[in-house]
Amino acid sequence: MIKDLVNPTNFNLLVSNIGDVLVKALDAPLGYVINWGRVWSLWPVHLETACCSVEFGAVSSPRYDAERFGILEAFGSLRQCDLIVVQGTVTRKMAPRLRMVYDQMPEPKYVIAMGACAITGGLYLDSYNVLPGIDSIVPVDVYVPGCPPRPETLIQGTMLLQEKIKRSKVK
Amino acid sequence: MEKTNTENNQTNLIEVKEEKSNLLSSSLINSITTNFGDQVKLVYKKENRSKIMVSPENLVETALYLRNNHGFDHAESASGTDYPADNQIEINYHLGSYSNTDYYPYILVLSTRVDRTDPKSNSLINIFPSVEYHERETYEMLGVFFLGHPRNERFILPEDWADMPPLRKDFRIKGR
Amino acid sequence: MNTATGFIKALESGTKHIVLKRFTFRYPQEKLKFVGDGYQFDPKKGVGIAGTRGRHILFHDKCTGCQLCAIACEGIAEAITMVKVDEQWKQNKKSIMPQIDYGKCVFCGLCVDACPFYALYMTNDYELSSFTKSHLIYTPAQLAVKPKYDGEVEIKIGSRGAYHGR
Amino acid sequence: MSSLEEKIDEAKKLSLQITKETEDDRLMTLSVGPQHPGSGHFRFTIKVDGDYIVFVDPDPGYVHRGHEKMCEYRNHFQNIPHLERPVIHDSCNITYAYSLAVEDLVGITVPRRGQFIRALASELSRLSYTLYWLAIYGIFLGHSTMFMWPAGDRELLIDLLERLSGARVTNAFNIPGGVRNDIPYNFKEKCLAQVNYFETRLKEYEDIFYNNPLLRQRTEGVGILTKEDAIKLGVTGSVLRASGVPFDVRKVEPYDVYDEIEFNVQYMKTCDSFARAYVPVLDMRESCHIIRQLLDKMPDSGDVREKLQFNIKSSPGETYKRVESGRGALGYHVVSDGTPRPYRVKASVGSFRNLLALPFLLTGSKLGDMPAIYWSLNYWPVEADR
Repeated sequence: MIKDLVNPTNFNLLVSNIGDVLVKALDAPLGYVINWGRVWSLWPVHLETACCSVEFGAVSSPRYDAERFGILEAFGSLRQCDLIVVQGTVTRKMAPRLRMVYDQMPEPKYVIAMGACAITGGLYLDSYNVLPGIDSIVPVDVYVPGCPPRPETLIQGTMLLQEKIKRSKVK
Repeated sequence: MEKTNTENNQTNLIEVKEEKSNLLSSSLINSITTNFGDQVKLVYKKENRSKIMVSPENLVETALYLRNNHGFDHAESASGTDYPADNQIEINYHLGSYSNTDYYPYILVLSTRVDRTDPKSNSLINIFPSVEYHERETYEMLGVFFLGHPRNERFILPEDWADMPPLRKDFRIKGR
Repeated sequence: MNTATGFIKALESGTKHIVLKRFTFRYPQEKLKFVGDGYQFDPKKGVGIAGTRGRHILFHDKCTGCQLCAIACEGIAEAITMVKVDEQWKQNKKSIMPQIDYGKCVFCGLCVDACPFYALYMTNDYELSSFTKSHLIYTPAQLAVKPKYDGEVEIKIGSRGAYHGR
Repeated sequence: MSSLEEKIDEAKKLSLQITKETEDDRLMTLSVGPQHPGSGHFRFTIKVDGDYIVFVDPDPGYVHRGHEKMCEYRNHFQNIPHLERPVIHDSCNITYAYSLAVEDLVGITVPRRGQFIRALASELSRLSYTLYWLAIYGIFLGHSTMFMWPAGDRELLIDLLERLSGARVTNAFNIPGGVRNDIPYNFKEKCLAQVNYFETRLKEYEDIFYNNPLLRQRTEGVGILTKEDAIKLGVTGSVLRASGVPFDVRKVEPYDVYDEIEFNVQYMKTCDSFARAYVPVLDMRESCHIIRQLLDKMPDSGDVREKLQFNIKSSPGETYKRVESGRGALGYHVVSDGTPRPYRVKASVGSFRNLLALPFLLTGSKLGDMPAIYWSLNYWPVEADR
């Protein structure tokens, strides 16, 4: 009996079975904890693409104070960031830079398209230098409409994103 | 009683101001026309604004005269307008003065027309250093080559821009 | 000496703010109070009525399907398209009404200025964020709904600085 | 023998070449922006020799959206939401200039009450612009409180603008012919209270920021732009006034009701970065003064708008109208060919003109002084690119 157990193949099987059971048991609570951590520490990149940055500044201002939701603009490296708020128009000159910034960020990463220009191109439907929305270069999680959106709308958008993160499955 | 007095004063002041600006602009235009004769054509004269048209050869000479004798020391903007019907591009310099207090409200538009197929014009960068970026923008947006400008190159448009200058009238934007 | 007084003054003006009221208002729980129900326009007088420019509201019983709002928007954002509706109205023979894409709308309010029949106004509703682009397109039926908005705080100025109060 | 000498000579030459190369290698090229804390949507390449900047090449255009081209396909009213996008936090001023130009082309005058209201809106807009600029200047210099205070107080003025026009920043309020709507009920009292409170806050700014010895050390005597250079480079706005030229379009060429308002043109003669940072605050004080006068002198009733057709046709001709914006003189050169659409619109904006001073001031200064110089130029990249 004991000999059978000590037999390496059987032992490995047992350990792996226990491991599977443990992973299954801990998956939900651990995922919940990890997601909870992600929800309350969204660090946006400091990349301003256009004029919506004014209202993004207002979101961090004392009146709206986005730090209540854990959104603290990181002045450090891109490697620490997990959220990119595309603040308005993306021109043809800015588009490669936006993609470069997105590629440098570690997984998991989320994108909020802020303003009409980032969603569909907005006013610049016939401009020669503006992308018709950022869907073609980065995947978007939440759309925040307005030109520029009110700070409340952006906060509502980030709350939607937090809801999305809570429900997502941890890999 | 007092009120009417002040009102009168105000209207008088405004009249005086208008007279002054009229005098100023007519003396300016007179001195230019006496100096250059037929080379300079007056396009319009409004309150505090006037526009003169010169041929491309006389552009530098006129600008130099305006700077040295009337104190026009900077250009608010240099821009171009495309006229495909005349096959010409008009280049406008909006000249202003910070050193001559009389000319503070005054804007003199110095303009010239160049051929549209091969637009070349003398740069005013040595006379008004403030036109440097404006001329570079005009080169980019309308394709006017400024002779004597050190950097006739890409400025605002994307690095890989390969189309024609966008502010030309025959540059079509999508859907229009 | 000058340097020292400079530092002391800076510290003093900073520490004063410990006793002042906080300026932050707690957005999802509290909402701002605006002027009126939203931006409206009086075509007879030719001037607007002040109000916040949020989501539109469309009065189906007044819309004639004249497309003036769509024409006004044509050169701005092209957010308004006229779509067919199932309803039958006496004043709306073609039964077409505006449908607004908030992914394009810039909330300038010139469509409201263009409407000659008091049919299109703006409301205080601004909570429009969504997960997909298609949810941003509001059909005439969605536009007819009057939003519930109960903002109550506004800026007050008291002896302890500016704050948000009822 | 000779071959040895030749070899020595060659070696000497080679070593000379090597030292030359290393000298050139001392110059290091740095790219600042567009993803960089403190450059925004703008990039410039600098070459540094040790700690000193020896070469600067600005590279704007990251927000170039082609406004000037797009204006040619829209009528004058449809242009209003377009043209305010370059500076959304100073939108009332930028539409003011275009409205003046269109009114000049069409040949109408705005009702007196409308003139007062749009001057009021433009002053509020100027204040909120300057506060945003001050907030960014504070955080550029590492002063977090100076980001929080102006950004918070800016909301007082944004709140007023929202009551007046309905939008927080993109107001689309000043249009050809006047303003969109009359002032709402109870606006005057609210405006007076908030502007008066804001003025008391300006004194605190001086205590914590401008009289702060740390800030003074970083900005005083840095980036000196003398009067002659300022005139030569054709800069405008607070940059020009900090160099000792008392030029303000509201004073030298009063538009609308500004000839009835009493105010002083604020300027300083120290020409350094501190002066460029301090002149806007002096301007803000004057603006508060102007707002009180405007509210006081405003007629109690009357039209606010000269009703124009949506497709108004202007007479052929051209015009150049300018106003004083938050960044200096802002002019619109509008050419019309008699159709409802302008033939050509050219904006002469303060930011683009002040950009010329950036390479001039940065060359020869220390790398650490870059933030203090760059943002003191009152430069808003979106406006410069248009």
